[in-house]
Amino acid sequence: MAELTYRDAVARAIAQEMARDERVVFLGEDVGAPGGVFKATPGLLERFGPERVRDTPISEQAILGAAMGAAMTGLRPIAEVMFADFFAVCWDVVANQIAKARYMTDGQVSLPLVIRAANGGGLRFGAQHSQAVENWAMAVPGLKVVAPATPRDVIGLFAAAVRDPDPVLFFEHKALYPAKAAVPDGEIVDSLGTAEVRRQGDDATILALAAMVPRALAAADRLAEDGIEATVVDVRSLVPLDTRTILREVAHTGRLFTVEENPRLLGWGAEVVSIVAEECFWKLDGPIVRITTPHIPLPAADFLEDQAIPSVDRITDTIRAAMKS
Amino acid sequence: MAELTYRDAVARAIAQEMARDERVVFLGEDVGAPGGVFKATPGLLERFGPERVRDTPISEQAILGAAMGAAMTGLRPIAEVMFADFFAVCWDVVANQIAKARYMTDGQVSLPLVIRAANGGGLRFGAQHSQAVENWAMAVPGLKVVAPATPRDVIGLFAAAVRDPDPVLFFEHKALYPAKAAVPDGEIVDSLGTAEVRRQGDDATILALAAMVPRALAAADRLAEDGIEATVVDVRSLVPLDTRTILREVAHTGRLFTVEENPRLLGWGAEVVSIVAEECFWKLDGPIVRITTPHIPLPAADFLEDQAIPSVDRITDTIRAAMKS
Amino acid sequence: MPPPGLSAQDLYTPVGEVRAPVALDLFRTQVRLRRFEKRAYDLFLQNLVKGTSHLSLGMEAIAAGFAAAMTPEDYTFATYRGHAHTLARGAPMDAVLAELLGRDTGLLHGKGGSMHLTDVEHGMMGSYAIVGAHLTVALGAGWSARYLGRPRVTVVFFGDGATNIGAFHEALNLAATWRLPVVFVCENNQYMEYTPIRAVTAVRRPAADRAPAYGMEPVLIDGNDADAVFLTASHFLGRARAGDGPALIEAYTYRSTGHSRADPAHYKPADEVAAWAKYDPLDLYRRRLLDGGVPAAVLDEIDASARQEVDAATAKAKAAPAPGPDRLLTNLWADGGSSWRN
Amino acid sequence: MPPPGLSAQDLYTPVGEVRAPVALDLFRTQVRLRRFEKRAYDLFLQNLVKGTSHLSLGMEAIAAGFAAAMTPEDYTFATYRGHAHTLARGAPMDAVLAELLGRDTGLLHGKGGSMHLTDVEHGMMGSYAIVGAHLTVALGAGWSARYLGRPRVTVVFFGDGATNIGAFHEALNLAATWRLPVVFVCENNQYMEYTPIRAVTAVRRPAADRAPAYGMEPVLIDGNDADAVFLTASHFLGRARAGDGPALIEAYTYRSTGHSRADPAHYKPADEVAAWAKYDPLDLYRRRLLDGGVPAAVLDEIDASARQEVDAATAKAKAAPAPGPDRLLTNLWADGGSSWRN
Ligand SMILES: Cc1ncc(C[n+]2csc(CCOP(=O)(O)OP(=O)(O)O)c2C)c(N)n1
Ligand SMILES: Cc1ncc(C[n+]2csc(CCOP(=O)(O)OP(=O)(O)O)c2C)c(N)n1
Ligand SMILES: [Mg+2]
Ligand SMILES: [Mg+2]
Repeated sequence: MAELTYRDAVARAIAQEMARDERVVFLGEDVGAPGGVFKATPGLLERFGPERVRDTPISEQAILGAAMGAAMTGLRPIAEVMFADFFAVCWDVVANQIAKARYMTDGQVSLPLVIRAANGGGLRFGAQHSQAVENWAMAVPGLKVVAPATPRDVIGLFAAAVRDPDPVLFFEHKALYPAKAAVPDGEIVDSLGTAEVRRQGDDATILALAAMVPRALAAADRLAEDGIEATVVDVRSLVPLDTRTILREVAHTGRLFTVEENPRLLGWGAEVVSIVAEECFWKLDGPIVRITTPHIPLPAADFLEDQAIPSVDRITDTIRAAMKS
Repeated sequence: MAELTYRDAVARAIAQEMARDERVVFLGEDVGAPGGVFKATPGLLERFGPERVRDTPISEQAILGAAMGAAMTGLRPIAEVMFADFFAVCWDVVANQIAKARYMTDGQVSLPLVIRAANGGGLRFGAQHSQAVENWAMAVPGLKVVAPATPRDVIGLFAAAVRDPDPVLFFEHKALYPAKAAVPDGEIVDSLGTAEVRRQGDDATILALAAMVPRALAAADRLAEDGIEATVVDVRSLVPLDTRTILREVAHTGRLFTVEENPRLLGWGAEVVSIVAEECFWKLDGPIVRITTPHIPLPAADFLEDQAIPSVDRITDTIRAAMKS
Repeated sequence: MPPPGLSAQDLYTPVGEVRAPVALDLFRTQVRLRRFEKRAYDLFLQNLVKGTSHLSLGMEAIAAGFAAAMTPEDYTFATYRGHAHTLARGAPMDAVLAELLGRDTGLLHGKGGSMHLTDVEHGMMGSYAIVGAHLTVALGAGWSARYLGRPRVTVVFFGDGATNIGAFHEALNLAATWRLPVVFVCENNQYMEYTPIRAVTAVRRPAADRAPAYGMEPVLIDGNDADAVFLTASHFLGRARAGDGPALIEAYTYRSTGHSRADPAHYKPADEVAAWAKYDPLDLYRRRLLDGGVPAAVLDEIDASARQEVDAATAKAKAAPAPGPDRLLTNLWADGGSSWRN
Repeated sequence: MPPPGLSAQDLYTPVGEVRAPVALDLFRTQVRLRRFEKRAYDLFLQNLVKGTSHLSLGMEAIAAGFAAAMTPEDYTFATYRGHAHTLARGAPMDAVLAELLGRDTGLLHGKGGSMHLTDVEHGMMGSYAIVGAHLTVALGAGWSARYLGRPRVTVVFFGDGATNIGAFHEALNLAATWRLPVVFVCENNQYMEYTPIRAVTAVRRPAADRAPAYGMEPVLIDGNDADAVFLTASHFLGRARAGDGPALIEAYTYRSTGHSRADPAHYKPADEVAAWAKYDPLDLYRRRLLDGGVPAAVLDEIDASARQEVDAATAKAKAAPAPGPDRLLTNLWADGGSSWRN
């Protein structure tokens, strides 16, 4: 057991997998010699050498294309897209090529690859460097989508992603990089498609992802002071989605709340709500409520950004009000 | 009144707006001299000249960048992205630049522009030329999103889009291009953000978009034979969304079905379902059901593609079964 | 005689000569491609090829020349205009034709169609329908070959129109910087879909004039001369295999039909069409072989056997069943299924 | 004396000479930028500039030289490293600094921040934080100017790293094909974020060596010599204004600080840093003016007044309120609001 930051967990996770399997290679902008713009990948170049850890030009299409081509011919690449916002400049490779290759060729092509990206807001980086875009990926068939909330999950889910035979988009939350927690020593391997119940309650079920998990937990503590006991589910994996856990927990409390960092329309919560509204309808005791960023780009100023992203206050107040009415 | 195809309505709509306002310019691949790959823009080059109707290289980023830059400096460009799938190669310009410029500059920049694209399946074009991606756009704050189902709406909504001071993504459904209907003579101008109730019933509300509208109507006719009277709402505009009409119609029947061409996860229906599950919960008489393409890329073979996209049979059967249970 | 519109000094002159067995092979491949594509066009008109189809009629020498210069282990990446490259690498004609017809016996069981032909077993790593995308994918095949110590070269084909999209630029720069064993081949057939490439391109030779921007030599060849293609391909594949890095080759050619489906290509000037009709690669090659002493009967026999092969493939494909509904939900994931939930 | 790493014959030699009032103006602008950016850095260290900030310290001659050559109607497009260009075009320093501090008095009322400075009134059409994107946006400004018959030129600034992204290629090709009045300026400061540009680029001069791929002349200038920048800018802006099409100019320079925030730039070799420290554009220019007979007192007075301006802006920004919560939901749409439903 060691205290580890989420940031350090990234480097440990990559090293764990590169040490295990020579086919694992790693590429991206400033990832090698400089150790990554978020200092999440130091030491890898030194340890695994320049053919396995490659610095690239600012060419996101080429980075992901190279990862795809390498995956289909025997390697297991890890590619970094520095900020998840930059998926927009290489979305064709992700959504039209990587996601579709296996299906279009009816299985001739396998793409065991992972694309890491620093996702989410809170760092006052403004509208083009702060987006939470897990929903972009969830909407495209053929992509697996993971977003860890803790250092331990960074390692375990990353290992599962690298070992998975399909393409996985791995969203690291940049506001969580400094977050610390105890992490067991030795190899950690988790499973994709498994949610974690982080807190158990009988009154309401709160679903959250990545940086919204600690906020949901804090809100649940506050709600408990008012006598509202909430279950908090860390969704962790959007595709595959652990609908079994979600439906079970919603059925138990009869009330569902999502806490989403993404702008309002078509966040990941919309899908979960739709599944529940079809499959768990008769167990619901009241409206389903999504707590999200408004449908706006993120502003840069600290005061405004803090107003935009769901805060512990807003989560608490929204749930309290909904539970009363 | 003249019989007009959806395809011809496109050319008439563009001509109507270009004749009205000299600031309206039009650019895209093969749009000028060749009259468009779908033959939807013939005659425009001849009529409006080569400075207003411009053929471009295969450079979607440059096309949309040019449209954005022109819009912010006094023109009202119409840009064509030949197939909506190709939004992936220029998604940065759409989602990070065009959508965010006004907000980031707190209103200094205005972007009155329209991006047209041939959207959707049914033509056996395979996974990279058949996607229905209105949901990609709906998820990004700052974009208006329109998808007409009839020749008349093509003209009216297009005119509204061109005259709108904000960026509008205009999704033409390529399977509808040959569809014919009567269209009034003279100028037609509609309003964004307005759904149309195409059929009225008391038992169930069906929401559909673009090519799914005629299918939903045909299914409603079949359901009527079984004594199920359905309201069919043509959503027409995803942003702004006519929640007033939608909530009213759902409240009236107590049952909601969406018919969506997009793959299952996070289609536009997920948003509508989520809104209803929060705001109209107490009026619901049963589960909300989405009828969608499965969460797969579209296969090319006619037999498989027909299995994938919601058919009149599948819509009818699904609703019938849901209304019984 | 240089191709219409070019002079001899525009052209890169490959060294070496083509020996008899290779020459007959080049002829045979071109004939097979020609017969196949003419049939594909007929079947399209009969509404048996659904969706769309992009033919390489008039451009067969490029696919034939490169395929002959490649080893079975080398990788090919092609565009939606990929029938020729797929067949040239050895994919079974039956399965290719069945794929065009959307049959269960198709190369991809109907899931890909004409625009996405892939045959990994024969090194054909896919046909890509988004212009430019596969140039970046090819990088990875080159990288893995070097990393795994396999002496494989990746050849990636694309059109003149693709030289103006961003992915082209990123791919060429990365290939050069990493010195990858990738040969980039621009099939300059002078048109995008309907727009002449010169109307939308800042330089006269869309690929060759860009090569120096990536530290590469400009190489323009006669794409209708199978020997020139073969010799040039052999040279640059050899270089790449030896670790001397990528190349960018512009093969000047002409598509004798429309862009896709039944496009009548009215946008092409009549004199241009006429000039190129006299510069058909298959006619040129047949004449060259006859001039070199190959008996006409040998060539006729090759042609007859290609016709037979196409006829047989047609009959088989027509008789084959459509894919069953169970195919719809298979092979999204490596576990064979498409489930996104538990 | 050429800049470190280049020889005189590498450089394009602009014609003309810089007259006294322009020279003093060039000095004044450089001083203002220098003082402002040093302050911005200090405020970042005090945690008053939130988020991030990218300084142009050591690169001021480029912004100064171009701004002096532009008319008030011309358009500027810049990157996240845009403080200098925004100020040089005439944006009020108070509002720029307040924007960095996220105050309601900021140029964008705090919504954009350091990376998105925009001042349409002064022709500053935005700072763009996705590498390469604004090169395509600049095309449209050029197109509209021509279409509307306005004699405006668009100048778009970007880094060496941006020359390897696809948007660069698409923008240059379209600008050339359409002969747009757009001047592309690569500020080659030799580094991406932390990676030297030569490690990831196929050619030695990332922009100049690409110019011929778009039918343009390679132009490499000393970006630390404000006179050279001004004269070159004047020439190519004049050409563009006259309808003679776009240009691509590579201005060789060096950022004397890290990439962003408090980056200590340990990746830079010490001798390189030392060589460039002796080639500081402001020092060079001051010496040139002194050598030309301008009294030191004049220059000192300019410096003192810049310091005062920065101090005043700092005091104002610190005293300004944060944006009110009502700002959050305004100006997504032209109607002033952000509603997506009725
Ligand atoms: C990114 C993208 N833009 C546009 C298209 C539509 N499109 C398909 S083929 C084609 C023309 C391509 O021309 P070229 O590269 O010369 O290849 P050719 O078809 O002549 O072989 C176009 C514009 C596309 N498939 N992808
Ligand atoms: C598409 C994209 N990829 C990566 C980044 C992250 N990034 C920001 S600045 C930068 C380096 C840019 O280098 P250069 O173009 O030389 O400009 P400079 O910062 O040196 O002025 C990178 C990689 C980005 N903003 N956009
Ligand atoms: Mg072509
Ligand atoms: Mg730089």
